[in-house]
Amino acid sequence: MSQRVDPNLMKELESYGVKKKDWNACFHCGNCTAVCPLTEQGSMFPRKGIRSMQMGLKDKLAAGVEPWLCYYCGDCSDTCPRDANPGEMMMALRRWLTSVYDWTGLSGKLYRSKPLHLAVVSFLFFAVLAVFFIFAKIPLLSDPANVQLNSFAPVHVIELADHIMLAVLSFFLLSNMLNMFIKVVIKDKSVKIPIHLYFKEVWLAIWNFFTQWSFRKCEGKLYWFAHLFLMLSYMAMFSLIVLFLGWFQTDTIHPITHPQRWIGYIITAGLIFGSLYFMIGRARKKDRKFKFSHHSDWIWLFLLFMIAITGILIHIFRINGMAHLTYYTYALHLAFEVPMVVTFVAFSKWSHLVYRPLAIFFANLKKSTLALQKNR
Amino acid sequence: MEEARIGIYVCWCGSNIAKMVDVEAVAEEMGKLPNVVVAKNYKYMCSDPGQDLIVSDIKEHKLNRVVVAACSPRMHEMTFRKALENAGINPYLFEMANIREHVSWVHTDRDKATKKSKSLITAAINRVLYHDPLDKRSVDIDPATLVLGGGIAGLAAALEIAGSGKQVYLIERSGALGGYAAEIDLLAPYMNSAAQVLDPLIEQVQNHKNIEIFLESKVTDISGYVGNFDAKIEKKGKEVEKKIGNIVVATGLKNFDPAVIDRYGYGKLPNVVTAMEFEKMLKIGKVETKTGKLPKNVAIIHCVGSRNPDYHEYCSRICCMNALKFANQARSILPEANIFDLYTDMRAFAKGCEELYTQTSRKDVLFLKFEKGDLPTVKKAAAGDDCDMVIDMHEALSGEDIEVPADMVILMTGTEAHDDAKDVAHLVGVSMCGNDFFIEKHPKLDPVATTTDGVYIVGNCVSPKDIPDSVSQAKAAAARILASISQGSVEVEVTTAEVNEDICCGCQTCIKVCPYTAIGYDEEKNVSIVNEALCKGCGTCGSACPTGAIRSKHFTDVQILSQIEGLMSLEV
Amino acid sequence: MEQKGLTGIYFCDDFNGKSDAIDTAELMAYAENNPDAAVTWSPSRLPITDPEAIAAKIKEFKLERMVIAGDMPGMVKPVFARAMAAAGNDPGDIILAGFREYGAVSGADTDRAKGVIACALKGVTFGMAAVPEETDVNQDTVIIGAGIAGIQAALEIADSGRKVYLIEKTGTIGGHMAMFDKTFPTLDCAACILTPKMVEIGQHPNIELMSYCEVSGVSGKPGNFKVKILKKARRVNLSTCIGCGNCAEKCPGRAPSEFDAGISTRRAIYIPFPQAVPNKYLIDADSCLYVKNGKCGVCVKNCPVENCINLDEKDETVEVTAGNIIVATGFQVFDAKKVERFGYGQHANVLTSLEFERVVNAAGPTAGEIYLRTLDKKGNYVFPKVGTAPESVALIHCVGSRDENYHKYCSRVCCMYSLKLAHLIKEKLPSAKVSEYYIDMRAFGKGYEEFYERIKSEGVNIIQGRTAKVEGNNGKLLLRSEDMIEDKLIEEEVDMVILAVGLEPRQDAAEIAKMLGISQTEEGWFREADSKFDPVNTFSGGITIAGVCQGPKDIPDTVAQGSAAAARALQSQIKGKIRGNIKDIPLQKIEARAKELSTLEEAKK
Amino acid sequence: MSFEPTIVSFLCNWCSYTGADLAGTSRIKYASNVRIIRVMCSGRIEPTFVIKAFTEGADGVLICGCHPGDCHYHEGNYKCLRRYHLLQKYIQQLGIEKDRLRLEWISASEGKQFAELIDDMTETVRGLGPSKVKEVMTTYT
Repeated sequence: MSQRVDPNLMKELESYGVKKKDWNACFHCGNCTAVCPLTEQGSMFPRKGIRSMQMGLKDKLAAGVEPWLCYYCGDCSDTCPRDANPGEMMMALRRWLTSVYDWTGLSGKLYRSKPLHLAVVSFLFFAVLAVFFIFAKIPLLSDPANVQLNSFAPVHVIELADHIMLAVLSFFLLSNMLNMFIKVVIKDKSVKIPIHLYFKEVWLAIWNFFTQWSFRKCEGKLYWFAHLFLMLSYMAMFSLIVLFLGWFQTDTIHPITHPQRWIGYIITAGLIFGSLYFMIGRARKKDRKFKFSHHSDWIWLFLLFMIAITGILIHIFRINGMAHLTYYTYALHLAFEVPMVVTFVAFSKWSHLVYRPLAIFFANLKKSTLALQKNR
Repeated sequence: MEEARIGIYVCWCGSNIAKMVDVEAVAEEMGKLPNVVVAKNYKYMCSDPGQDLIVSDIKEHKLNRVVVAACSPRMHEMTFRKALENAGINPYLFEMANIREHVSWVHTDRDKATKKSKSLITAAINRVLYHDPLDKRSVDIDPATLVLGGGIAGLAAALEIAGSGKQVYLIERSGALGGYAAEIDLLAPYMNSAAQVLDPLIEQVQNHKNIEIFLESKVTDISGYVGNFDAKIEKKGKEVEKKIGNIVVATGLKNFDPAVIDRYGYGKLPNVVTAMEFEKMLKIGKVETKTGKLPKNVAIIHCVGSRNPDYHEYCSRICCMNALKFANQARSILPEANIFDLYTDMRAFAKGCEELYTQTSRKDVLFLKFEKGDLPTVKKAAAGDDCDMVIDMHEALSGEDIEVPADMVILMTGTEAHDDAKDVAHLVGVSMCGNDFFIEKHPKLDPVATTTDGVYIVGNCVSPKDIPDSVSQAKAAAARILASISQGSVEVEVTTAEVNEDICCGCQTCIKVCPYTAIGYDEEKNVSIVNEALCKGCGTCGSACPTGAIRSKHFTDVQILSQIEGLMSLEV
Repeated sequence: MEQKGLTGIYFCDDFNGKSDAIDTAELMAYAENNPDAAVTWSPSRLPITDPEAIAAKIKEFKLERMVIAGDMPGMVKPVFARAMAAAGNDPGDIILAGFREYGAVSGADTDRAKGVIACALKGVTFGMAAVPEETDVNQDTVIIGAGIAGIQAALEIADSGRKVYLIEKTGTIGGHMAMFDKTFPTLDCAACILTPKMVEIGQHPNIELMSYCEVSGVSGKPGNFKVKILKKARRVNLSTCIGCGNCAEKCPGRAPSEFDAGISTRRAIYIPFPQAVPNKYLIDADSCLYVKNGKCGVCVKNCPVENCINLDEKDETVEVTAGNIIVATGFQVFDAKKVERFGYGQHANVLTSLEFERVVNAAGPTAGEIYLRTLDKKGNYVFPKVGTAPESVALIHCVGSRDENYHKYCSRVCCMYSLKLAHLIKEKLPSAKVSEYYIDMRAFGKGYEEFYERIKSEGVNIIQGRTAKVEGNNGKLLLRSEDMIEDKLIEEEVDMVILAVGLEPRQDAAEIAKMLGISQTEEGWFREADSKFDPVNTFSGGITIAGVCQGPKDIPDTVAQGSAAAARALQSQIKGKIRGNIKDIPLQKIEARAKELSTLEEAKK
Repeated sequence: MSFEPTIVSFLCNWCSYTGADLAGTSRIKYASNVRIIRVMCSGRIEPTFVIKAFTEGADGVLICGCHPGDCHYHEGNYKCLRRYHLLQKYIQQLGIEKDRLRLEWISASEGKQFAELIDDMTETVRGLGPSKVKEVMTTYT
């Protein structure tokens, strides 16, 4: 059955960051696909994606994983003869896909509206501060020399809150992932993936997740390193906070050789280095991939950076016995952390952490299935 | 005939010839041949002293034939002919033997090279014995010019010629000047107004004292040859005769009729329109469907009737740019509509056109590619659909089968030769290619002249082209005509063919082989007659003539046969 | 407010902010002060998205006529056509005042733009009002550039019995066409059809061929130009040189041969190619050891003619007068090194199309055999006398053209010459695999589409998809492209890559434009007086342009333009009068003339 | 000393003669056995010329014209081609080997090809040995 061409999709995509002067400029020369170091036989991008975008082939786009395979090195945009910026279009397509996987529709709303996203973030920010303001044990604050963080914010309470948040967001994220699985794999009638392949390919997916190995094919090793370092630091921070908060948040000050301290330093360094690298890049706008920034990019980086900064400040104030500053910063730290987790993990940029490896996983599955069929 | 007195001159060309050919021995031996009065060798025959040597020998020794053995005749034949002329004898009583390019530069054995030179010179001597004096001939050119067609090309040619003060007769089959350009509103790629430029042009033509316009007229007969044509012009039943020197054919094109292509539904679906029909809509600012609604979806289909072996294999050259123009204007008049452009290859090649393509695509025009043999189909939309028609197509750049919604479909119809092309070709004596377009004398280096001298073809009757290219061609023809008019006469080929009427049997074989239609037939005498104004001297007729009645001047049978004898008089 | 007239004017562009742009504010002020303009609008005062709103405004001001002014006002004309119709007016009463159309493109042309506005408000066309005065004309013509356009123009004029000075920068006439092997689509050999014309130029009594000369200055006015010509020291006497070549045999100076597009070497004393006109030697000062070091003189010793070579000859300047000047300076090819990812200059067998044109030419350095290029001992790329033929060749279209990073325009000839080259390769190496990578196949001329079909049927692999990169791979070349129609990624290994480089204006085009007082487009091509109806004239009287220097075009179109330019000169010469510069007509005069014409028009009605 | 054949060659003015000139200007060496006669067009070459050459003692005859489509006079080379085929039949009936008569297309840029052609033809004819036509003619007439 033939699909109807629908130019209106493009108008929708414009709110996800596709520039009008870009999407309609493409005259289909095929340069971007051929210049891309990651494109492979069978999974070719970005041109075909752009074509589907122009023609409004929604279903085809929703079922595609190609945008996730792109790490945005910018080669395609640099060499595009019509200055159509295919790299940026892939970026926007990833945002759109995130909203497509999200069945709640919240993701699309956050992406499409900068004021809404800012409002939600601000609301959560002040709400967290308010909670602290209401429940904080005021007497504790009267002794500025004695830092008792676990009394100010008892670790089991925070941990409980963490776990609740984890459960809720995991539900959303997992359901979105399932949604993605249905759209990409189940609905694709052309390939029937044998079960055993899932087990075979999952290891490769995990390897890819932790090393972002395919990313290394792109030009610019620093970019790969910054991205990987930021991602790993983030993952480490995430597991510390959610799984080992009791070990991490202590009132005892461990010696510098204690893993709690140096692990914390490395994570903080990764977060600060990574977020600064991307923020400076985006501010300078010199590098092709940083030329255009969506509001979600900025909010994400800003929150990440603030989390890292407040985190290290808490530590500095705490070991220096500055109780008040420690508590205030701690409150701020959580006030930055909560909106970041709530708005980004399931509904925005953070989710690419799972969608991308998943996409690579699915792509590999399909490829191996086809190879199997061919051998038979 | 007076006795032949031949002078032989062997050139050294510095050491170029002398190194490989014993020029002194050659000259000496040649001097012994009958009829040879003088045989000399000299360092540089082409130099002034070398030429002076020939001139003074002609005078002193009363030479009446000259042979120079030197370089290629392509290099210096003209030089020596001039020298002969200066000495007072006919320049055609001269022959050159090429002993540089064909001997000294290509051979390595001095003896053999010397021998070869001798045989080449002997051949030249044999040949020159039979040379006839030939006179330069020219025909007078009537300063008036006939321009067939009052379209943009015809107007440009007429103005260019009349601007120099010469008479032009402009013939137009319809009732108005301007041709297709007059029906066009804006011109791609710069979107300037056609009327604003064309109207003053027409006004200039109409008011020009040197241009006589014949509207609703046609030429019924043309006779004569370059410089001296007689044209019979029929204007509303009345016939006028005009004497003219040159003819510009600018009879233009016709638009392809898309009704013959079923799949586009032209004539059946009310909102499928041709390019010209859409042009009219734009001109009056009324881009509406037949029911008076503003179309929400406009689709433009390229290559209608062009690049298609079923209709015309050629590309019509102008439709792509016209389509881009339409897309632009449709966008401007319908800011909210979806505009689709269904193309095969976007041929935006002229100055400013690729830029227009870029600009157009940036105005949200969606370009969809179909493959040459895989055309889209227009059909009525199902009841309840929010569009009037849908176009089914295989989109080549995505590989998808898609349907395109449309409320208005514009067919970019190609161009084809005008209905009267055959009549015109017959009238003026030009040939046509398979597509009924006229054939130029040389597709590269002589794109406006034809094999008939004095007849020029310009604009769309030669092949589809846009306005600047048509105008360039019209002016190119004007240049040719102006040059000949201002000379007052044109030189015609001297070495033409001639018929010996006593031997001609009237078989007319020669007429069939002549590529220039230069040979006619005299019904009364039953012989062929060469029109020397048209003959180019290729000699094909001479070799086809079964009785030997045709002589190719300067390449006569006896000249060549005796040249062969001369060549073979020495062994290798 | 008092109604001033029945014409409204709308400015659709706003150039302000761009440097060196026409001052829109000044033009709007001019229109506002013009008694013919009832009302002056601009996008900020009247948005053009809604025709109904415009119609209402038209009614409000009781306008009968609209003028749309701007760079390309036609772009928005349909909106006004609809608005005029809706307001009950005739859409035919819309007049476009296009500045670009009349050559007003920069701040310096603001006065001309005003003239265009004044004419449009009066309802007369600029072309009719801005008619320069006629002056007497000198019968001689100077033609700059002796490629095929210049040759054609020269022959046209000289055949009418008038004197032509044909000025050529290099040592021979013939230009780029002389370098080609075959010409598309008829495949006739370029030399066969061009050399007779070149010989004709050399022998024509009315043509003074000035090869190895450059125009160094132009003064005077239309009809009577004084052209200063720099005769570069040829160091060989043109009238005594017999073209024997003894001098070059022993000459120790070497340089890349310009005629062979740099793929072979020539001596310092050389003849560009065997069929050159004039067929005389010349010394290139840059590679001559005597000129450089003051020591050598081998050529003088070997020359059989006395005093033919004068190594100490100096440049000299001569001056000629002419009534008309025809500019036919042609083009240069795009420098393929700029597109680094195609590897030109890094890999021996990545060639430009012009280089390959010489390889495949029977008179070229390989005598028409297609061999792979190798490295010589000194590390230079050379074509061996006998070598190995490539088994696979790829041609890449649009190198430097249709690309916002290089040239935005289409070079018009590359598609066809690439098809031609593919054919020639197939003809000479029938078993070779030949692929072409293109974006759009632009086969538009007479017989071109048919030629395209023919090449397809000859087994050339024609792929829609621009090649993105060429990389060296064990002596082979690896191409990466997307085949968009077959939907696959192509990684093809070939022996030779030919880059279809585009055409660009010559480096000295700006200098020539300045010298002659003609203008250039943004890309550097010379600007014609009217893109449609006057493709060879310029705004300067007596100066016409022909051939590729006006914009890329193929041989027949170039030849037609060469003749068309000649027509302009001939017309003035026969008439004895020539029109002056349009650009010099003062604004007041245009205004007055526009008024006069519109009164005449009224009277007619 | 081996047999040195004589070859008479008819070249059209526009392509082939120019091509032969190019061989000269390019100093490409070839066998000196060829004798060139210039005609305006290969279409001018009459069968009589070829027969005359053989009867005068030529061991081979070579005709060269423009490549198909390149003819200065549009189609003279096609006419020549037709005559050539007829002539081939005719000379064979006379007992002249068919390889003694040859038709080739040489363009103005094919100097090298011209030289190679002459060498090739010379060797072919040398292999055939001297033509007997003249001898027979003088014996019987």
